[in-house]
Amino acid sequence: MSAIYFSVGPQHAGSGHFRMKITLQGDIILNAEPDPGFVHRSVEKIAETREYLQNVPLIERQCLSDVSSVTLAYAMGIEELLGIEVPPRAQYIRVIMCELSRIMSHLYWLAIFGIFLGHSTMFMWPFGDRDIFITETAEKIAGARVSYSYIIPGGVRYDLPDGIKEHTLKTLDYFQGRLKEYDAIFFSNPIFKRRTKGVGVLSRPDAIRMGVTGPTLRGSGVRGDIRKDEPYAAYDELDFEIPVFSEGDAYSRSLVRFREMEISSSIIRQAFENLPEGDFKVKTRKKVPEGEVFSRVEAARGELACYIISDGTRKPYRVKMSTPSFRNLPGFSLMKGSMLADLPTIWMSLDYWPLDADR
Amino acid sequence: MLAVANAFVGRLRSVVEKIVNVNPIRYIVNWGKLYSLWPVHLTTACCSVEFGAANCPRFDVGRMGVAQFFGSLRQCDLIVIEGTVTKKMAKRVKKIYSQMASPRYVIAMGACAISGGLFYNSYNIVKGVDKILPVDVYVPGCPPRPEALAHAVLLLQDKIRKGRVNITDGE
Amino acid sequence: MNEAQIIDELRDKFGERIGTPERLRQHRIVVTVEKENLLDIAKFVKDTYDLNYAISVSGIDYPEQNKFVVVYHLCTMSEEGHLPLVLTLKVPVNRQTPRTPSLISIWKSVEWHERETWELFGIEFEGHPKLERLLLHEDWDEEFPNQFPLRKDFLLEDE
Amino acid sequence: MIPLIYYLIVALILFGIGIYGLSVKRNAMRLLFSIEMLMNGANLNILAFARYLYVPGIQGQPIILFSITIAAVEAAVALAIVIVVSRTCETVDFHELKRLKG
Amino acid sequence: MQISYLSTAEIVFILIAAVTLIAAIIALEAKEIVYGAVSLGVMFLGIAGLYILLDANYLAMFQISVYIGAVVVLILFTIMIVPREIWLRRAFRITPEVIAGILASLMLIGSIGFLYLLTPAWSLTPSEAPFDWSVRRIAQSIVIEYGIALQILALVLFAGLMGALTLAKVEEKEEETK
Amino acid sequence: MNIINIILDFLNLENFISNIPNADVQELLTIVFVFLRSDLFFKILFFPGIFTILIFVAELMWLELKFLAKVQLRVGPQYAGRIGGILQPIADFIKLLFKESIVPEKASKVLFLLIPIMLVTLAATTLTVIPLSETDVISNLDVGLLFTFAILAMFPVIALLAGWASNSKYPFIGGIRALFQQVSYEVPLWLSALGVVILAESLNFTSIIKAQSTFWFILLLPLGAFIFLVAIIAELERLPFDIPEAESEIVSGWMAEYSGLNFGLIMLSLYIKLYFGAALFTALFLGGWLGPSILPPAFWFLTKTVIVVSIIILLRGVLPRFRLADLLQIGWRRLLILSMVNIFLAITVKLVLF
Repeated sequence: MSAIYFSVGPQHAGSGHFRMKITLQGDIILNAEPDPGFVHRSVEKIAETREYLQNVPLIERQCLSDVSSVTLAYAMGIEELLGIEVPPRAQYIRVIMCELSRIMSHLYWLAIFGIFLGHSTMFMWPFGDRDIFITETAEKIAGARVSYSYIIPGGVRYDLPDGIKEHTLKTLDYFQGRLKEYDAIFFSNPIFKRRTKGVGVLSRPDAIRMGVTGPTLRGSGVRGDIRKDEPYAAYDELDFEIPVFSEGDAYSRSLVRFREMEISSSIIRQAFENLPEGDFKVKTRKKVPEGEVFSRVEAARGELACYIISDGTRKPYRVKMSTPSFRNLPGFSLMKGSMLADLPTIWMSLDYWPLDADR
Repeated sequence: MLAVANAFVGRLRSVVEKIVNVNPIRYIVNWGKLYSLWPVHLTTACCSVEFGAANCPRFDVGRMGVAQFFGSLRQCDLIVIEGTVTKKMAKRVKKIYSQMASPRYVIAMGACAISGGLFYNSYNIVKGVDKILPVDVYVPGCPPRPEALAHAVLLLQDKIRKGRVNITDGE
Repeated sequence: MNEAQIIDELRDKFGERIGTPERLRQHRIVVTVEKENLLDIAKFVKDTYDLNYAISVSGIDYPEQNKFVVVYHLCTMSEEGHLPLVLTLKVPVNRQTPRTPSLISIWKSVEWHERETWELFGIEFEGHPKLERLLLHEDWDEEFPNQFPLRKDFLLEDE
Repeated sequence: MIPLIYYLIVALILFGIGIYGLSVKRNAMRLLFSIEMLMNGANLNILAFARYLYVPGIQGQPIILFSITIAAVEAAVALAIVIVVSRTCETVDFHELKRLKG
Repeated sequence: MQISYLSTAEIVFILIAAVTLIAAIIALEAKEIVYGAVSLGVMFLGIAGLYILLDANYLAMFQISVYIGAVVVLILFTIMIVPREIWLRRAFRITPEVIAGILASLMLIGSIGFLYLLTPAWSLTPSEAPFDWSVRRIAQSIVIEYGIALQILALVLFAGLMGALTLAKVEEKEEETK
Repeated sequence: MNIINIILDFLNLENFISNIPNADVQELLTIVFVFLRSDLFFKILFFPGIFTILIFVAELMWLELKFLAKVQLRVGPQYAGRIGGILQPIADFIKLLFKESIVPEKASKVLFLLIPIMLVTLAATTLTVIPLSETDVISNLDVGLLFTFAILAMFPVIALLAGWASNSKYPFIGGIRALFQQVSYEVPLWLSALGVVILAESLNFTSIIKAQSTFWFILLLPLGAFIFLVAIIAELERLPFDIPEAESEIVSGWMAEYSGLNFGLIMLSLYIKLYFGAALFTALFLGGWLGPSILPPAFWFLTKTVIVVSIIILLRGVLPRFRLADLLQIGWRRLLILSMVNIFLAITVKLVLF
């Protein structure tokens, strides 16, 4: 049978603003080449033309499903350049927002993963639960549904509203019950296991060599997590574990994310328990002293690094975002040799989010 | 032979169009159209997050017939431009629009799709999707709330309800 | 091994060839190398400090100094996670003839990053297997011939 | 009622078409078509006789059932050969195959 | 003059027979091999229709399910997985070969048709003897009267399938070595 | 006696005919009217025939949307039709009717346009042998079961042809997948039905259902029922076996290029098939129309069918899609062996009970 060449996306029920060039022989993918760039909006270039604070809403647009971590990396960089200490209350609020953001991002991933495998209920449920997080907590804290611009250089924009702790804990209680249902309907489903186990295996040396990051890395047995390795915000005062699975297949990658949702819930609980009183932000200057800084955080999709160069003016000289999705791009080579039906599985198990990669 | 057939079909079409536009029939046809808007699977940028949320249990635009997951773009009749259209995507958007069967409707969702929004001075985007497609409803916001999208669907339905029925075979 | 030791060791080993290694803060070292010495030094730091994990490759444009700088951020990924040290490798490149050796033979993961830097800055990486359009649209060359968007002389509309 | 000769003539013509295909066509698939036609013509013939000259106790149908089954197996084998030949010789034209033999 | 109308059964018969024969010709002469396969399927359906007219319902269903459900499926499958260029599309041209083929088949038809004229076959109508063509009777007949044939058939089936599988296997190995 | 007769009596057309001078035309029209007055015509057009099935199938579509929405904690269609969006399928159909039907330029046009018609015809043909009650059956064929299988065997061929005729890559892959799927489930489907045939000693649906008057066959052959359900879901190309039309992999498979009315016809045929598959299961294993005689038999039949349909829809809500390779493995390695066991069980039951 001769090879068929076709491209998956950008209009494809199993894609979005992204294209794969596939060469197919029989049911086997001979070659799969990702073609990103459909949402390249030149965030890095525009960031050079705007002031430091104006860049916060701009930069968070590059990853709208995980805004807090992106803005946190940027804010941490500027704080380091300015040489200011963020008050502990703000640090804890940042942790809360980042973990909420992580849960929401993973729920978003779960929804898309579900529908990619043909499980329409698994598309609806996580999206519904994500909305509960949005409306019950995130919107109450930050005042917007998805684009908060809440974490700014120097702290956070507002203090927590009254009664948010009870609200959030109630939501988390509900969510924990839901996670069990997800497990029952999706993760323990034999068909799901059949479709993901042994699919797209990424060995540990390969994972490091390719430079993949985040849950993709942890699914291959590497305990790489910036929250533990280089603690930022208030992570060094909280007690949590990093889920690691060593099989390196799509199943272990998805289990990592699934376990992370539970762990994030417990981190939020601890953060609310230990939440100190005090200021929630400090004054900053508009002019940032000359210098360069490389700050990194653990976003939902992996290690997100922000490299800022300042020339002492009100605008950054260069902002480089090294985003996890872009770094997971080499992972698409896992598709070579797998079946066509495994394409969505491998794709989504990498949690590739084109906006994040293209910037 | 073909010309005769074409002329015959053309005349038939105009007759059918006349019949269809008589009021009660027109109402029924438009009623069918407005409650069955199947969107294309096209996400152009970050508003897809809120478009997904609009489909989810809390908002559920499926109530208005905007059914999720209905096959390929040949069968779809609503194209929701979810956010920024980059120049690379613009070509594909145009192509996708031309591949759809008429009647087809366009909702421009988000500030970026309307005018370029936050990225108005970027080198790689199209400033407003109306430069390449005829837009029926604009939904402002960055990103718009799902309620806004639901409202846009209602507006579109209103527009369809009042519209004439065209039996065309495309441009 | 702390930062000062690494700096000393690098200076001992390479002397003049390595500029002045600089300690930004804890766990952050900046090393500037000329592109002629890049492959040697890259191999050395990879083998000696086990910097097996390239985080990012970025380009910076300094039109006043008539140079680009290609920046490699490198760190160590062990089984137990990242080590906190991040070594920044800066390679100045002439602005008129922007060519520099590709490090793809040392870190495979820089492939996509270098391709991106090539596209947005026009810096050619010698030895890179596939320098093709990545993020920009296909008609870029017709719309902006010989222009690279992240260079400082490429102006956005309202500048 | 329809006379027996009608069925016989249809079967005969079908058989003739099959013979024509076998003698003229070069494409392996068309040859297979021709063989199927021959079999079907023969089956029709048998069944027509079985129905019109019915003697209790003697059945035409089992024979046709067997024949159909054999035809299916034969088709499976023939198609497997066609696939193999098309892969190895890049053609399904039997005349060309002859040429390639030497 | 008395015009003899055709009976309903005859009309149906002629329609089905015409469809069958035309489909058979198209199957051989269609340019595109897929159309050929489709019209072969139509021909099988037509034969099944004739079986129904002959009161052999079970056989007709068997014909449809085996020929269309298996043979046509296999043929189409083969056509699909073999690259398109291999199915040479030759327009119908009258060559000496073709004329010879047509003559040969016409001679066959003519000679056997002449033999039919010599027999009383052409005037026969269906036998009036009470006949039992139910599935039960066929089954009994197969098992009791044709038991040995059935077993041999099973062996043939097995051998045929094994042969087909072996061919497929060989081909897989070849691919591996490539 | 039935509606048509009442209407015809009311119109009093017989008088009209008798006034026609030409005897031949009179004769012809009389034949037509006799046919119109006959029971068969009523059956084809109204009761178990087209009209009932269309309404039933439309409501099956609605049921699917609504039921699935309930599983997913949504509302589902709400505004089209006042009561719970009950007219949603009709709105869909009206829209498809007035939508442009694109024929791709490279497609084989004749075949491409024929396929929807062939699909609907075949799907409707299967319905003629399904008895809603002892009398409500269009054609009480003695080899009814075999007939349905013969028709069912043709659907994948048509899917393959649709994929080929579209001359496009995704439909082509979808067509090939449909064929593979048929190869893997067809044998278990036949063999599991064979168990029923052994018990009922007939291929006729009416006698099969009558044979279940003491025990429904699902009680005697639970294994066979399970295999049959799995195989029939594969036949219907519904989740978890909707491999030939997997949206996230190959857009919508073999029907990706169809639009407008053509697509509407395909949808219609698929839903008729859904009804038919459920009806087949009901007839073979759930005792067909058998039930307490308080309500008419057809009611029992349709109720059971709706229950089976609901199960099939529920599976769509809770299961992801199989891979093709998995399906082949299940079909040949598991279901085939199980159906052999099932035949053995059927023979045992037959020897013990009857």
